Amino acid sequence: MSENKPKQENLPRIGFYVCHCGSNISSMVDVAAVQKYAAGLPGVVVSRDYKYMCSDPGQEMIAKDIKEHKLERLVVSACSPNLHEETFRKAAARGGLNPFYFQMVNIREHVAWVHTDKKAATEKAMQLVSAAIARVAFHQALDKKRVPVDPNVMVVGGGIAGIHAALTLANAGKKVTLVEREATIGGHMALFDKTFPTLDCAACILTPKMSAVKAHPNITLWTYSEVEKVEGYVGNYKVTVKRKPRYVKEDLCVGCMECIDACVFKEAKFADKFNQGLGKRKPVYIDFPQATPKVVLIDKDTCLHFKTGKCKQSCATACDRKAFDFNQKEETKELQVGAIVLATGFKAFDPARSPQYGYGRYPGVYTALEIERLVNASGPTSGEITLRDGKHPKAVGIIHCVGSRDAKTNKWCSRVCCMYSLKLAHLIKEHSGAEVYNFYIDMRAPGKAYEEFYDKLLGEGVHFIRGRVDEVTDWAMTPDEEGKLVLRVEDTLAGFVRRIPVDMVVLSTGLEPQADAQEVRRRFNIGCGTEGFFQERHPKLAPVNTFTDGIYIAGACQAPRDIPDTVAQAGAAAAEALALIDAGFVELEPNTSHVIEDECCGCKSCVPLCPYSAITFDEVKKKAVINEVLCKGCGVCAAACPSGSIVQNLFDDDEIFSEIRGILK
Amino acid sequence: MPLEQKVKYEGDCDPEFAKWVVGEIGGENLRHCIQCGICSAACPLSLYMDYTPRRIINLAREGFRKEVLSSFTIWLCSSCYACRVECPKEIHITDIMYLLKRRAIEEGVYPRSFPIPVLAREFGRMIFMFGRVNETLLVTDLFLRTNWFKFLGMIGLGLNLMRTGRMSFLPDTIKRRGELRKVLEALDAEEKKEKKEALS
Amino acid sequence: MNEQFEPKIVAFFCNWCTYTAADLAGVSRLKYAPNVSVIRVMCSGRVDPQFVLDAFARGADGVLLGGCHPGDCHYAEGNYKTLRRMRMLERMLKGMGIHDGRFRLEWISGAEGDKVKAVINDMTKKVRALGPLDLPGKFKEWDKEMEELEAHVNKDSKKGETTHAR
Amino acid sequence: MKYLYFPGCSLKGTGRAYEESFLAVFKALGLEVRELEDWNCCGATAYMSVDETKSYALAGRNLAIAEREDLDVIAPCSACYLVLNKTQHGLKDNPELRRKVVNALKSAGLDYKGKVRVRHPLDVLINDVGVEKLAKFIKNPLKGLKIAPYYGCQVVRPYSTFDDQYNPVTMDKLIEAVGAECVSWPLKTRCCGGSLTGTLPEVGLKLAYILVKEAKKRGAAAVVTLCPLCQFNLDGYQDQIARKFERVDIPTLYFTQILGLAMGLPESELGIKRGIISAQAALAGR
Amino acid sequence: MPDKPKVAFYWCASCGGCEEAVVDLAEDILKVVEAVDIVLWPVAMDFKKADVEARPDKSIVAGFINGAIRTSEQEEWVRMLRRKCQVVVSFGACANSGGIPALANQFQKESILKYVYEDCPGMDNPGKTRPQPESKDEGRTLTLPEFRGMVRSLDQVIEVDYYLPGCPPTPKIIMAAVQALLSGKLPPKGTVLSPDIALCEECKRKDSKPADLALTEFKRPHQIQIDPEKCLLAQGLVCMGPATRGGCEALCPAGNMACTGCFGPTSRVKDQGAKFVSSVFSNIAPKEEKEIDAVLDGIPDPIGTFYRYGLSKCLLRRKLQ
Repeated sequence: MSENKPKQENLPRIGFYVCHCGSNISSMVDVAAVQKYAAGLPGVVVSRDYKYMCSDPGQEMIAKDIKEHKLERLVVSACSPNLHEETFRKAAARGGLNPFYFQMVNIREHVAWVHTDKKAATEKAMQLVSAAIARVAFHQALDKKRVPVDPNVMVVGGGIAGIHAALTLANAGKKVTLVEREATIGGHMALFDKTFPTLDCAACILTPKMSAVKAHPNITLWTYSEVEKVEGYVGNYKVTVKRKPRYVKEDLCVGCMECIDACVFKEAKFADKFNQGLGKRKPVYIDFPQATPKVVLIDKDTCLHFKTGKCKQSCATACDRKAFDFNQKEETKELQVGAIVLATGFKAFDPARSPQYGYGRYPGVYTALEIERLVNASGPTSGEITLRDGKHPKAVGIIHCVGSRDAKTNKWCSRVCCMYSLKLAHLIKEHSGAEVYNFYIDMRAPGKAYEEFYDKLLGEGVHFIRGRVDEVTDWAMTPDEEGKLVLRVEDTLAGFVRRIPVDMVVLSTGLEPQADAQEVRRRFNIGCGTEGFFQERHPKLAPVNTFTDGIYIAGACQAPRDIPDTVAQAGAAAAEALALIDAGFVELEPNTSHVIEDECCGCKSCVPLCPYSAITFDEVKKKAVINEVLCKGCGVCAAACPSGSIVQNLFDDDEIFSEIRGILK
Repeated sequence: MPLEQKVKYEGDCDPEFAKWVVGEIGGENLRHCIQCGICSAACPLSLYMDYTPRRIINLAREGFRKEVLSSFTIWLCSSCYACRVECPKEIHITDIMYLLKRRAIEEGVYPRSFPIPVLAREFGRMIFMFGRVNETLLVTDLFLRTNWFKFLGMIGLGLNLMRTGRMSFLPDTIKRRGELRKVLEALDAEEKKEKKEALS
Repeated sequence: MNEQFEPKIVAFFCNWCTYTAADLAGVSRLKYAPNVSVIRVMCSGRVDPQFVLDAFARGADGVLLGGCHPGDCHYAEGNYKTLRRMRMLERMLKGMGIHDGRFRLEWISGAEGDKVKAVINDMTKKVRALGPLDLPGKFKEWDKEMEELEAHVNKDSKKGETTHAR
Repeated sequence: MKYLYFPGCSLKGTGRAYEESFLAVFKALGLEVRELEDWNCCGATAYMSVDETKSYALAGRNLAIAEREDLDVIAPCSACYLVLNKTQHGLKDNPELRRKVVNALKSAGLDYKGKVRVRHPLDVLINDVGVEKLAKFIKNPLKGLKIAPYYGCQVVRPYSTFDDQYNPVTMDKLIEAVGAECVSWPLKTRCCGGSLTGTLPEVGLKLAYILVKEAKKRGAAAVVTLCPLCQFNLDGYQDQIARKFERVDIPTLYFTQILGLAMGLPESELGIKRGIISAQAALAGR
Repeated sequence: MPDKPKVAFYWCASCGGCEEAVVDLAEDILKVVEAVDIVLWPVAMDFKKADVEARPDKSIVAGFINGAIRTSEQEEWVRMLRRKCQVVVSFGACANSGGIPALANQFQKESILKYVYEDCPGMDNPGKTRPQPESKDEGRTLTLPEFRGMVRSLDQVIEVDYYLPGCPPTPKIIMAAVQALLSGKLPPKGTVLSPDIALCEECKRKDSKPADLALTEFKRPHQIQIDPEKCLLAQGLVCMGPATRGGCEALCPAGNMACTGCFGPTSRVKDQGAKFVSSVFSNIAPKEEKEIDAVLDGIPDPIGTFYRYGLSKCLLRRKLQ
């Protein structure tokens, strides 16, 4: 039966400011009218408008007014609080006001930018201003809580992004645990032969970094491992990691590979996943000679011992270090870290989803990653371009944008395909002398020396046909086409349809989120965009941060990107983590909840609601208690307390009810 | 060969035309075209077209009304929908071809040598009269109206059809022709009303 | 035609998903109806059914609640709590004669700026079609019966004892 | 199982054999099929070029009549199948169009709600009956007969509800079920020329020629199709094709005909003799 | 000896239980009678309206009014008492928040009259006669009070100084209130004269409530054998205790019955029903809409359950037409 209105005479002295944001706001909201309107609202003693409130003079004006006009509350009507709330809180503090005596009104993102009728937009802005002025009277002085930050870091994903981030952090003296799902680190880059546009050898630049990871005293490398659970909060995460059994003791194996020779299977006969199925491997194997750690492992699905129990285990016998352990079990480990860098990478588009290109139907059709292995000196053909039937192609067609820029598959441009297609065109031509046709929609070469690389390829006599290929078919219309794969395409620059017969088709498949990206991001409590890549906190200003403090993202898990950008981003993520750790503490937003002890009846309704177990029941006092360090400020308990005895700072009942009242005045 | 000036001036465009296409059912995604040409590559008829389907889309959104409506392309479309299922931007190209055909008939700018618009019209007339279409009569009628000479070439086929009992000369008809006419006339009335409202 | 009725809709958006999506809609310059005013809460789980009733009682024609998709809550499970209590609230609103569609719960992720636009436009259209709810006006009107009859009773009472049956 | 049957104009004319074999096969399988009462022409592709709203209304009348019974409608002709499905989609997605069409139908006492499912007989055979059950009816497997399955356009595109639009396989399954051999070829869904064979023979014939030539080249003894216009184009124009390009002479049968033959139904009930290119040699030569 | 303070009791739309509660003071009533002079108490003594009206304004120290307000006569009486009394105490759930009578706010006036005078089983009224506010009989005008469109709480008609909660208020809180009045130690105006803490505080079953309650089903009392020791909510019964003001010493739970909320909410809650819904349903187990709905189906009459005594004070006030 309480009416949530502070008595008129007790109203605090409120200062109100409305920002033009250049013309961003003022072109759709009548800023002067809003300023005038606010001036007439109860409690408002100063009301001003200014071109850029967030500028130094704007902030200075606030600080000065607070002192001169003895302001007790502050409302700024400008952009989203997600952008400048902190700025104005600091301005308030500079003026001597508790920073939480401040409320921000979002009339840019939520009003000016989204409406088309100035009158209606101005009215809506006034409603929001009225709500903020009504609520700010209820604000309390608050302090941010400081909690210490654990200086250890976990990096998830051992591709070039994870490797670079881990090394950067370790070089700065931090203890890093690098967790990788596969048996070796290296990621996609380890598959490549050359890298664009410089054509330097991928292995030559990657493997030293891989060894550095293995050798670094500050890095603990856990391959063949996956993160299972993440608990805690910024600066204080508890992570559970599952380590899969390799059936080989990592600390004993030296990677001599004698066990592989000794395996009862004399011939390698199982599809070699690392070589995209183009080569064969044995049940005991190592992905590639420079695999890191250089430790063999056993594939349970093909190993005779695991399948029949009747193997003489010649591999184990061959090992003079007694590294084999067929009874190895999955292990669960726990980690305490202050920050996490996610660098979980991408998955290549599965061309079976575009059946018109005949992948799997025509043996002459390859994915780009398969070609990477084919042109690779350490690949299954030692770098010779050989078709599946052993012949050498005379003409090769490279289809760009497979799975990309298409509403039926993925809408986005995968960003790297144009460049890697150029690289493959060059390598194929160099290795085989074949005629190479590139079928592209738009040539995207915006990086440093990329356009020059395109120019080089043009000069090499590679054909560039602007058009999306409709179909790869073995239907011949002319004698030339007999026995070939025919690509049907409109040469859009010529303006007519062409049929081009080739022996080999390369599908430049796009980049997709990892198949389990959704599960992973839930595990880490971060967001995904609609396309499924991890969501950055701000597309421009916080590209490696996430909405969860202390968790950073780098590389192609955030969006398709090439190696230079990935490495740059990994460095940025490491720097963000360092900034967090070296500060030594984090300040927590004080929007936590607390129980008013005298009012709590001890009904325990709130206790099971808290996902962070911040609410406990004091068995002596028979009251609920909230641990404000554990509380993350969702307010679900405040909403659910049946007697209204829990208060959430900054989002108290009085504050929200007065906002409703303000809007609907 | 006479030299022809190929330049186009902005005055040759009709921006309203593009707007009209976008506003029609099927035209919604027109402006999203990235000119990849997969429609043309998928089209079994594009090799006969004066403008490939991709070019028609581009001409339409740039407002080249005359070029689009008088092109052969739209009349060559056999409604096989290959372009529509291939289009990465989900442009309903087949439906756009239909709406361009309707507009071309309306404006009377279709190529005179093509019997297809005539077929479409006669088809409609026959439905209005009988509710069903007799293929034999339709085709006969068509050739009589357009090309006597071609009709002679078809006589062999006619004889074959007669031999296999696949030809009939009696117009098939529905029972409740009045019902069908009522439906069609109701739509005519509605259209008239709309036009009147648009004028006032 | 009379001037079109413009509904007033109060929205509660969770900070991490729906509010961010609304920011994204802004940054993307998507255009939508100006009828919805947003109150920011940290989690849709903060929204007390009292807020919804209070908004209606103070003159909202519609109330929109936006949270993260199930399974995606920034606070792990806050939105499930929202869903549960709001399912019951919906039943209560129905029991009190507040039409379907005046209260709406939507899951909108931080990436779905276009969904903010679609939902706001759709809800505005639907609530507009339902017409004004205007509870403050109704409260006044309901209480009118007391004013009118008060005069009548006063007149009677001057005459002295009346034959009231009890 | 009961179905309504929408024949369309072709099945009463040039596609008579399709109707005959379809009805015979369905009857023999114990499926009840009733012809839609007083159906009218679906409008096909031509009418869409004349008047959009009216073409929806034309198809709408048939659907409204069909709605009086709670049965799926079978449309064997590809054009009918497409137009009826397109109408359902168009009227669902476009409220203004729906309003106009529904009102017009109402003025003639017809009620359209959009609740009918439009099916293709191939869909019914594969999904309602099933290959396993069909196998039980096969008395006379067509061993050794090499068949090129030809789906054409409008059943698989754009509303492919029961098969893949790039690589449809339902008819392949049926061909295997009747004991014949399915020839793999890449032109399963390429246009046969449609009505262009009649209106622009120089273009239409080429398209039909490509198909019969490729089928023969791949070793097929016959093409099997599911559309009366495809059958007409591939079968009826081979004389002209011979004159203009080369003689191919490959028969084109309906899938219902080969199923009927395998089920042991008499040729006369299946309209086998209605083919202009006789299938006798192909059927005997296996 | 100065005059004893004058006190009035009045009843509106009520069951008489509140009057009974006064009598239930037992011996204490003698103390009250000794201390005060009762000038109006329709249930016990015959006072005429004119007598009360004749008293000077503010001459009565306190008026205790129970019952909800549904008729014009009740409005007339309470307005008059407001003039005569220095302090008006809203007495019991009906006066405070509409009580059981306010459940009628789920129905329109016309449908109530139609049911009562035409449709209800056992009604024999072929002429469909209904009572009229005014009728002529042998030249005399007979009047009846007007039946209002809705049921109101007392404070929706007149200003109220204090509230005594309960259906009915318990002797203990009545006595405490009377003593406060007599001693002049009055809390701020508008106070509810009962502890501002929810019922669980004083419930004997409190300790048996688990801290991880996740209900999968709601039950009605006849469906289960109620454990006399265990928290009733934990047994699946809708116990409003957590959302209800204490002061009654958990009489109902002590008697093996779930609290139905008659003491109304604490001062921090505007809408008891909504707040209870927020609390109890946040804690049910399922996550899928369908499963949630199945749990909710266990409460067939949400309004009647969550607003049993308080529909007039629901923020929406009544069901809309």
